[in-house]
Amino acid sequence: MKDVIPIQTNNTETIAVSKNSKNIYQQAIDTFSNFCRARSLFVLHYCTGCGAIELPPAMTSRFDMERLGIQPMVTPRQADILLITGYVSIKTLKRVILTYEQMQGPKYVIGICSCTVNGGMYWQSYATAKVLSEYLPVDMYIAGCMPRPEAVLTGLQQLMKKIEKGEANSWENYFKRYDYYLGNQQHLFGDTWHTPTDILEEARHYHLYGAESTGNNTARLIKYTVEHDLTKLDAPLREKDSMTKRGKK
Amino acid sequence: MRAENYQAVTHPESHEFELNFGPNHPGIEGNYALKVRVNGDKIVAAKADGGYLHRGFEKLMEGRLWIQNIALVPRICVPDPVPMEMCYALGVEDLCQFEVPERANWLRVLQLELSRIAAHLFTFGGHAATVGMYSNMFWGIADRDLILDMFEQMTGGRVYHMYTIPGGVRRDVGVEQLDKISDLLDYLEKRLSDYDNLFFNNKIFIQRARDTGILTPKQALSWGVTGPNLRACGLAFDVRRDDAYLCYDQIDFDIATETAGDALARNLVRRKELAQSIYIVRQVIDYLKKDKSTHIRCQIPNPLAWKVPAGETYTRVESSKGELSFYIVSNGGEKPYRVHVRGPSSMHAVQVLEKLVTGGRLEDVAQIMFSLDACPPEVDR
Amino acid sequence: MVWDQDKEATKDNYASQTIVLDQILHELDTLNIEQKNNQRFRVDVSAEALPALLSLLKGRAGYTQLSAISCVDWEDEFELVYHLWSYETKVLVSAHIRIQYTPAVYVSVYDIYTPAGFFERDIYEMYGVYFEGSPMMEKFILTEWHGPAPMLKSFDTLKYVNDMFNWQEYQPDWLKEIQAKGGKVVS
Amino acid sequence: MSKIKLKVQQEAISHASKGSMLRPFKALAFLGRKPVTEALQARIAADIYRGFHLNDWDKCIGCSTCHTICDNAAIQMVYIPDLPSDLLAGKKPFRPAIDYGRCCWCGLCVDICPTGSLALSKEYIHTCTEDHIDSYFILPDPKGMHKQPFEKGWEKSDQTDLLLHHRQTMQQLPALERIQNFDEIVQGFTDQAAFEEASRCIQCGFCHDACPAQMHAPEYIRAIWEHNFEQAVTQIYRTNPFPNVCGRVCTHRCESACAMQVRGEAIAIRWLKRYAIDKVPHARVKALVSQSEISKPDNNLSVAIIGAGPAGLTAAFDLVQQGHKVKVFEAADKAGGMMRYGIPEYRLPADKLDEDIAIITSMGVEIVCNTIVGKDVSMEDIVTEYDAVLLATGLQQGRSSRIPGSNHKNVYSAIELLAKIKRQEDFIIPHKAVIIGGGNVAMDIARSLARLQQQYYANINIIVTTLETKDAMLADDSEKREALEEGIVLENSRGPLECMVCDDETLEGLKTVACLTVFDKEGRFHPQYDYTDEVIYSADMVVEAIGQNTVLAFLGDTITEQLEWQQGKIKVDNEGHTALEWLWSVGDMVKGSDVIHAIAKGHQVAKSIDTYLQNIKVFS
Repeated sequence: MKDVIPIQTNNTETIAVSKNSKNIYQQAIDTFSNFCRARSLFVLHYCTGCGAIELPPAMTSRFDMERLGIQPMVTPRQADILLITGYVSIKTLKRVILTYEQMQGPKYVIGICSCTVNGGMYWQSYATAKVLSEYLPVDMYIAGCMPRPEAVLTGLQQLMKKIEKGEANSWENYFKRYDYYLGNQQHLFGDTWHTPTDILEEARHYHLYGAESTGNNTARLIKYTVEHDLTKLDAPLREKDSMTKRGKK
Repeated sequence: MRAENYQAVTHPESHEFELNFGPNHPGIEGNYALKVRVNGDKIVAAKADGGYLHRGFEKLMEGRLWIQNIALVPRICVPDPVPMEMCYALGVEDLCQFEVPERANWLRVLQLELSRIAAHLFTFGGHAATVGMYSNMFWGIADRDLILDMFEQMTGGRVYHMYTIPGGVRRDVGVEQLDKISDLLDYLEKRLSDYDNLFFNNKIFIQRARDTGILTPKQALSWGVTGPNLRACGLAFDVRRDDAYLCYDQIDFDIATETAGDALARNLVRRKELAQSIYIVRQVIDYLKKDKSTHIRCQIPNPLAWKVPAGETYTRVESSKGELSFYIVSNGGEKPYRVHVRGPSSMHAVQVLEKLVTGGRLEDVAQIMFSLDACPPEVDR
Repeated sequence: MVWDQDKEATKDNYASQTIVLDQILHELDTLNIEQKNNQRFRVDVSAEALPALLSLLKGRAGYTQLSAISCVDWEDEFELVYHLWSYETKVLVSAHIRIQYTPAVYVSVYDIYTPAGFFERDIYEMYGVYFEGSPMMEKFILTEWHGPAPMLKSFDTLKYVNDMFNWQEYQPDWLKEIQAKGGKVVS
Repeated sequence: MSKIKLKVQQEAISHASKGSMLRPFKALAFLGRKPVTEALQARIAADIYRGFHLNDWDKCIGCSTCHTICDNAAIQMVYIPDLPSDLLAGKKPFRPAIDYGRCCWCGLCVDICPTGSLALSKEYIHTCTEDHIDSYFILPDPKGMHKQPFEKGWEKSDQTDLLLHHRQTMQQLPALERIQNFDEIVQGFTDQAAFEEASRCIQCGFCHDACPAQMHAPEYIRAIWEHNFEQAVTQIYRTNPFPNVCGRVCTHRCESACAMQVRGEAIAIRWLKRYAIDKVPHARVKALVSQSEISKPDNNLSVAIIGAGPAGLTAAFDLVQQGHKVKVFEAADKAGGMMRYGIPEYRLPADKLDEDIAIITSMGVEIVCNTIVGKDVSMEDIVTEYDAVLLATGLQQGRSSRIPGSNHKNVYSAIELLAKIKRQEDFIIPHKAVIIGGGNVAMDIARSLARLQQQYYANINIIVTTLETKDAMLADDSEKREALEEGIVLENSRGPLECMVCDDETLEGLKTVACLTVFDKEGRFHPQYDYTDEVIYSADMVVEAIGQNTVLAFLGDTITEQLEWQQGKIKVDNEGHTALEWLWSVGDMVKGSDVIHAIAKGHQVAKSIDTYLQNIKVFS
């Protein structure tokens, strides 16, 4: 991947401005909500690789994740945590990205096993992605091949601490530096890669739209969508809506 | 904007929808997908979609030394990794003409059968969850974990043991450890009645599973069904008996069978196999305690200078899911020339699943998949 | 005991098996049988005669299960190996054929053995060998792969990976310290 | 067992039981059971758990075998300048670093580690954020990943060891048989033994670094393992034109550096070399070597080499390959120097040496024997006729202890006597002989004399007196062992005092005293004797094997004056260049040692001469 944009320093300007602008009540509310948020986490029920085999023990009676307030959740829209349990094949990575984009902020990604860090066992494999953080912002890594349930629990507790301190903000990077992530995704999936979610629109919604949100890669995406008449990003849904309405008539 | 694979919902006027069942679906076993066409909740057509767990194992194995592959093979099937190691080791031993010490063979049977128990507990735990019976899942997984503890003490790893290597095993198992396993077996045997009460005799389960996903013996044979799924159709075929490997010809056990061929029968076969496996492990423990030999591995060449004589071999092992085979070709080099893995689920999770699901109801898809014990990583490799 | 009887029975079967295979040998002239052990037979057959052999084995000798089809890339030709198992005689016959490299096309045996569908599709995806007559020739595992058939010996996966992906570049403190002293990662 | 069987059969599940309304209350019984949930604190892992790596830096020798075996390329070797490095002892300043973004905890690195320094601990928890991803790349030490006291988990044991620690046995003549004659003792590897021995090699390359001539031992061992003997010979000839000699009598520094000898026996590198060269027919070796010739145009520059020993001939071999004309002047009747006249036949048969020399001459080296410089040809003629001159005369003269009576006619120098035996010259074989010295030459002469005694008198009576203790003796262990087997008596810690001569001028014996220490505090040779402890060994021959000197009288006064001298030796730079632009000096005469060192020096000096000649060519 020779043409990937080098990792640049995070553009923290927006966040600094927003923090300063908060008054004391807002800050108190933030602290409280972080406290609550850390104690009620839903893990998306999606097993991407072998590490998933240690999740059932972690979730059920023996290691009992629920005592930490963590539960599996079946839909991405209600989940807080995306566990990447090991290697992600290119085919899975697409689904992971689709899923991740559907999750609502704040959202956290945990990379489990060696494979998410540097390719792991499958470093020679043509079919798996090697460095997960090139495609998604990752909050926490848990080492092991695969990590034991105890390690998974420790990792989750670390994440909880991080959330409580208000430091688990990696998800904001996805909006702030969308161009970087999109570029890496395009390198892997081809220039026509696009997802149903309009990230730039969402970035504006979250007030996270920054200088690095757009660039050559997003330009390529926008060009593609214009050419294929997909300017309305949620076009399929609207089409469907209109169809059902017609049906009703 | 849509993903390339994101297929549009078909026109509603046909009353048929195409539904992506997985890969991100709680009812699917592993990272796998079924594209089903439904009319109401009736499934009109189904098509399996795999490759989410594809790592190119066969390619990777061609690029690694014979010894290095012992770390790679167990990862082909995550819930039941021991038969993978075993099958690979058998193949290499066949090519190299190794004479494996008797004790090693019994130790391997110990591993294989414990792994089978663990995998079965995991499977009907999962199956129970698909019919909404979470307690059984909790029990199954907690009890399986006790076996993983044994594995950890014997092999140093909970899930991936990498214990069986061509020529023997990597470590011996002491008498104390055998006693611990013995105690665990006592416990598991007591638990079997709990499972019966909670699950196998449970009306809800029986009503859901009976007559779901029926396989006739004829269908089963022609679709290449193997293992517990085949035995659930009344056919008492088992690689351990038919194509005996290791010391299975010296071990007494029954081939568990059922006749109905439905999801219930498949689970009952697994339930019976649990008892049989416990019985086998007890025999193995008896043997290992009496056996005073410490010879657990034949002399293998220096791993860094190890050429396997040219030739090809087809080895078969009965995994918890069915017949697992490796076709290993060596051209006399330091690395395998070709390894072909035939996972049992490559039949069960694809053609058989597609056929069994079709005509059934949407709610049964997960149940059928779990009753077939389909293991997607085996399919994708 | 039960299993002892089984053993006796299978011993007889091995004998009868050789007879059945011998008979088939006479019917197909391009056949070469090699017995590897009691339960393994290797049969080398010409590509044209394979479907006939499979039909005969299935119909007359009870080889009901197609255990697997393996493909081997010998760089100038492909070897296809059909592993057939008989539940009656407990014998595995591996039928080996060689087919040309380009165009890599062979006939499907889906009609004789349904499981062939999966294996043929797999070989098509991994090696690019097309099986005429198979109803399952669309992609399954490599639906989102646009490169060459990856299992071909000519496909260098390591090179592909190095071209396609970045590796994690670690700069831990201990390494910086060692580098300051003139040390480095050497291999 | 039948009981168990019965139990299994009884366990049929009855679906007929309808149960009762009270059945759900059975669940109450579970309240009394022990909960399965574990405490939130992580459990202690099993005794052989495969957790994060530990590495004992004192044991680790930096051989990088773990790096080679790792299937995930997770182990990288790091060069750490602070660490001690000793190539001769097989210690390199490299330590493995492990990438937990790759590792799969298979433990193969532990099982293969030749030293047993690597182990896996019971520690298994490591989490980090994206900012600290560098913490996934660690340099394992005994303290553990997070410097917390976790015990070792998966360790190396004899059961898990994947390496083959035992050498293949070499066929040797038994003592009783070999003492009868001068037949070669070592029989050479069988094909199977050589293959097995070669397959033990882990290709760490320590032997290459320890070898004075930097021989490509890993490469030729690998080639032998692959049954590619021609390739092996080609690899050997890259750095050594005396494979037959070195395959037999090399001091094998490589084997003491071998990583395998840490926990087992070193690879028999010397015997493998011998096997390879024995395996390829002589004519074929000739063809192979001539193929490797670097064809440079003949530039009409010529080199004279004085002395056809290993150093001189190696230099000649190299220089010929570099396109120069080379003529070697040898005083003796045959080429080979000490290899021919200093090494007994039972260790190095002369025909094997002839083979090596034949290859060298076939490359175009001209050797003129029976030509003594200063007598048959003058030094001045050589200087005017040749563009460069190399002195490689070696150490021809045995050093004397100069004790009283050492000038008796029956007191010989070992080197002189060995040559006599080799040339089959007549001399009176002693009934009782005493050897002074504890090096390999002492062993050679003792064993040679023993053979002669056996042949003529059928009775061996030889005493070897050494200053050093038995363990500190300079002779190789195998030499010592074999000498003892052959009936030679070792008298350690004895200092020679006097060769006792009777009134009738016959030699009576050697008077010795106990030797307390050999070296003084500064490490200089300065033996201390206890004169009260006196022993006389009766003998009719005393042989002094205490070192050799060089004779350089032939150089003539002019050259001798022009040269710079240092402790009686010609002073040379690292490349063997003397103070005179056209004169080099090499071999044992520069630094007394063994064949392989002489070969190494030969290469070095050839390179230096070549550079000089290239320059001449450019300027002319």
